[in-house]
Amino acid sequence: MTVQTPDPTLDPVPGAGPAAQPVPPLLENWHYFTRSRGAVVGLGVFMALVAIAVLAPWIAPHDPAMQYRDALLVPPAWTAGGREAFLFGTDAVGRDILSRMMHGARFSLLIGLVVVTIALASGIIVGLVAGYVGGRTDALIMRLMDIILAFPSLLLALVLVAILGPGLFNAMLAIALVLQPHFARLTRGAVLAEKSREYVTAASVAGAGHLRLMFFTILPNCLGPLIVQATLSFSSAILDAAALGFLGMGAQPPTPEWGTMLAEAREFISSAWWVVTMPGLAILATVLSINLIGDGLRDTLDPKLKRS
Amino acid sequence: MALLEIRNLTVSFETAAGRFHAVQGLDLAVDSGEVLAVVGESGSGKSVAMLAVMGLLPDTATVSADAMLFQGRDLMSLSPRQRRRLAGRDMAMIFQEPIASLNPCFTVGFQIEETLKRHTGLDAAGRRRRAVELLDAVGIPEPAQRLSSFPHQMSGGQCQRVMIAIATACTPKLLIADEPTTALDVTIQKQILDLLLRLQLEHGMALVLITHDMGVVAETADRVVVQYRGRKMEDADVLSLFENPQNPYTRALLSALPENAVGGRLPTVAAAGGWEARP
Amino acid sequence: MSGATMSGAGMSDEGGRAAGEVPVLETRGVVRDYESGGVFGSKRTVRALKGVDLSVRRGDTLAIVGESGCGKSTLARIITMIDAPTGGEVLIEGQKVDIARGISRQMRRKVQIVFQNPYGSLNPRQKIGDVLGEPLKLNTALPAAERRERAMQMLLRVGLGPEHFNRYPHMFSGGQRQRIAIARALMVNPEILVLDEPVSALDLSVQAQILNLLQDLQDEFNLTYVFISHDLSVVRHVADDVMVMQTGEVVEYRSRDAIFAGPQHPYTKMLFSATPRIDPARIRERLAAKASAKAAAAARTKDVAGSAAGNVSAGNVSDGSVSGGAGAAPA
Amino acid sequence: MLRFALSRLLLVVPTFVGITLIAFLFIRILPGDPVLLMAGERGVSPERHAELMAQFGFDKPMWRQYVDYIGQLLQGNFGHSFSTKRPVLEEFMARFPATLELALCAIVLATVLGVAAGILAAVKRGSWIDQATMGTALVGYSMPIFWWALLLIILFSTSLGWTPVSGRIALTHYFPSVTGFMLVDSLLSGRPGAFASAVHHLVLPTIVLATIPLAVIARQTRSAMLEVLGEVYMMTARSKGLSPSRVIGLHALRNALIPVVTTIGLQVSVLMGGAILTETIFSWPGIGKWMIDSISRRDYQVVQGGLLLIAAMVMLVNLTVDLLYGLVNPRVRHV
Repeated sequence: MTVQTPDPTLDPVPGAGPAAQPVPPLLENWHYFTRSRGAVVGLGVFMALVAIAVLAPWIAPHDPAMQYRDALLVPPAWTAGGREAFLFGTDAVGRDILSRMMHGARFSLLIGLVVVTIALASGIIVGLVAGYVGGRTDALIMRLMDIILAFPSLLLALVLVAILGPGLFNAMLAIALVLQPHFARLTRGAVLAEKSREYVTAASVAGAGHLRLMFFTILPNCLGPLIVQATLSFSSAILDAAALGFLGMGAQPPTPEWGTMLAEAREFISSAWWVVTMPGLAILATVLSINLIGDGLRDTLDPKLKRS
Repeated sequence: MALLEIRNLTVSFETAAGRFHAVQGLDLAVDSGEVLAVVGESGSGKSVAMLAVMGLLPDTATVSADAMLFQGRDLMSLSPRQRRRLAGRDMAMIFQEPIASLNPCFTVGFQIEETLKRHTGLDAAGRRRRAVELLDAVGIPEPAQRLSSFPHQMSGGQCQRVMIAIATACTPKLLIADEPTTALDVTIQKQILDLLLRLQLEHGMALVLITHDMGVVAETADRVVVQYRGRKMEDADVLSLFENPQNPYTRALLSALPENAVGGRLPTVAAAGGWEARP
Repeated sequence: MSGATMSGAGMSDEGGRAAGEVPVLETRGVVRDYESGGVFGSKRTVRALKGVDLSVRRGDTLAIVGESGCGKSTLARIITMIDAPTGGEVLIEGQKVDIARGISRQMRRKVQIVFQNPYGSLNPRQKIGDVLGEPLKLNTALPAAERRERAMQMLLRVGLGPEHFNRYPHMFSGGQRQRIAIARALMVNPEILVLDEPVSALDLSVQAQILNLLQDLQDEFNLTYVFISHDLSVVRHVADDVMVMQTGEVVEYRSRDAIFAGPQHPYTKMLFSATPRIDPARIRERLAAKASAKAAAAARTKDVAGSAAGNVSAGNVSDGSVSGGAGAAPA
Repeated sequence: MLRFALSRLLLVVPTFVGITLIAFLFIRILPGDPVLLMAGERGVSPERHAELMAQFGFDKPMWRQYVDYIGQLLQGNFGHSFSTKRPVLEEFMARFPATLELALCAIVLATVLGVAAGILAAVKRGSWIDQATMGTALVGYSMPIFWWALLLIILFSTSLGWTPVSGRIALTHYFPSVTGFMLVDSLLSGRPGAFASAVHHLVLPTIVLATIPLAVIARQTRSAMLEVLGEVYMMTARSKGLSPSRVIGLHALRNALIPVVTTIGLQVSVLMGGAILTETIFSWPGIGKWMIDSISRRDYQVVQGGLLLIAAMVMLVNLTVDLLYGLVNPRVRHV
């Protein structure tokens, strides 16, 4: 817009200073973040999920592996035939669905955390090197990333799991590998944009070395989009892991992982809707809350959006 | 009767930090055929008033005025459809960033002919002929070939010429130029200003030139309005403004010009002070 | 090289000064090429600097003037040892600079730079205190408390207050940021300050403040300035010598008074005549010319409609070409 | 433009070599003996084992094996399925039209609805329409589509009985395959009700597969539109006195489409991933289901060949989209 951005401070007399209080960027960002209702709701739901995951062994009404032989496929408590003891009903072998969902939260959040940590750390280093060094190194690294990205992520993860053997840990490794190029590309792009900016040149004129420029001068200014990508990857890691579980290539039964629970429930699709509905709802709620946070963060951290 | 007459115009924006008044209580008149310079530093709201006249302010802006008369019609009382009939035909505007002002996805010819299609009854061949004429008039060499160029294939100065061709396509009564040469080199600036003045004289248009550059004002304007923080500080003909400025702010601004203090220290605007209250 | 004779002409103006003094900054035949063209296009070499000679005495200001693409910023980066020249040499205090071999901290310290855009030149995630302290941290062994003390002193020296020390760049206006950038450049006691359009992005009133500050600092620290600008009125205000560049070449290089008294090269003349000036006599002349043109046009339209000579030929109304501009004959 | 196209093509070559390398290494880095892996649980005699080792070239040095592999690929030999003994390429081609039909329907649905929703949200920015559209898009974007599929089946198939649960057409309709596209073939067969049956079978899988691309495209269109709406040339367009529909629908949309085209291209990879889940759930006889069946059957030659073919196809589509990007962006087309 060419409309004058309302900047009430015509350059003030030296010493007078702008009226703004010295607010550290973190706090200012928090202020922006809380202006988005969706983001705050997302954060609330997510915090609740974390609490449930941490406290699951204590707050779950039943042992998630306990099979109540007298209570097979009991419908949710609020429907006809439901029982007080099983709020969300039981599955085909009589396990309490609510308890299994609570324990499932632990797996999903753990998956997200581990996957994002691995992908973020490796992606940042790879992207930083590619963007900063440039030339042949950059070309080589980016071709490698292109190769990984040429495979549909779920397919590549499936094949990797086929190589490594099914299981939760291998699934996490595979998903991290598949998500890593996104971080590498993003970091590289941000580094390229920042590298030519004048504050970097000024730091180098002041005598800063390569490592200092990479990690202390440039990297902190690339973190905004990386944080956003990290939240989005957190949710897609959960989705992918659940999909692998659903296809029988992730966590193995009787682990109360949500995707695996859905796979077990498939055959009851026409007879016991709750067995199918509940775990999926948990996945959706988790992923949605994280994506809400991600959107809020993007609006907060993207200076382009903040201006408008 | 003035071509454009604004009485008590106030424009405010709703921002995160509260309501911000970009223009406050502005009275302004532009006669047909005159060159009016609107001068001010950043934050003076110098372009906002003209954007209000063109109806180009974003939705976040609130406009109020006792009157905003153009050719005797009150713009405030016209429907959006009626105002769109005026924009581009009787009043036109060019902007500070010449390359960004043109749509990168369409050819220069398309963008000129679009205005003609909107406001004239010319057929396709006629529009094309007129577009060539216009490009020729703004000094673009090989105008017929240039019609099929895209903006990114042209320099900043050429893009500004194309913008001027678009703006003058329907020979408007009022042309508003918002810092039209700020992004350009001095030699190009001179060419563009000369072009604007020539077209202004040829068509007898009124030209409102928004600028921060006192040198440009001295070389172009008939009359000058000085603005500071959304208010009008001074309204004078160009000669008396420079020879005998009345307002303390204008005086301070003129004395801060480097050419007025060769070698010595520059008196700063802040040091002068005291001009906040309008005389 | 054409620049050599030009700089020779420049030297003639300096006849009165000490002949044996070593210039604090000197370049000899500096050339810079850029490669362009991709995998399939034939590689083209663009010569951004075509042999630049210059020489600046301690405490002087050399202004480099030119339009975009003339190579003035490229030259600034070479003098500041950011980029290496393709050919020629740069001498600082008589010592040859060789970027390819690496530059010692001691040498790098001597030349610092202030950029045009005050919004891009400060790290958004660094507090002002750290912006100023970083050069000391990198170049000296001073303890943290001492660094802090010196940073604070410099902050006050450039006209900011102690309350600004812990703020972030986004809380400052353009002029204040430019003060900070100047302070950062001065932290390591440079000999030469390269100022790349330091006031172009600022409002007139702020521009005056910064120019005054630069002048005071130059006197106080005996600094040598290389002042890059496109604004002739600013150049006239600050410069001792003026170098005019066009497409990588030095077209004129003389003392300020000599060049403003009578520009020699056609390009310099064109540049000077294109620059708008505030001169009541000129304004009068322009208004008079316009009035007569209006009258003539009115008479013509009354006369016959047939006369297609639409070119209104009056003193100030040019045909759009540069050389025929209005500045040709000032009163 | 030609130079742009050539440079894009040149970039694809090393990527393609990398893909063949990954496909080649896949069988060789599987833990355990490759012949035993292929033989599965039945096992083989030592003589037969040695014979097979020699037949597949596993006794040769690694680089030699790779060269042979590339040689085979160039002759169109992608290996043979261990379970059906038929060539992998033949099996792939037999199933590919089913996936293509589904994917095309999904991407068309996602593009049309997504672009429209994105424009609407951007133009009505901040209104309840914007919030509702983008809220829905975010839910879609967060959807575990395998669960979404099950929910739709519960609702439309089990409860309402409107749509069938699996397959491409009702078994009562039998006609020979001509193009492999059921919608076309059913029309060609001339059998009454065949086309309707094909459409019925296609509806749910299309919706499921389109969900995530639809959400992504809608969000991307909105943000691209918002970015464009803030450009100076939009001010120019309005200053000409053009109608809002022309300003938005022509000047803004034309520019906003440039990044959207790239986004649509990137969805092809997402679609292939989604096809694995969708085809599994709806028993859709396409390559997604084929891959997952082969993985669980440990038919590694099929997995290897399928991996290579799918990656090559995704790459080809991305290349096409890149070239298309060049076409819609004058800054690339006219250097």
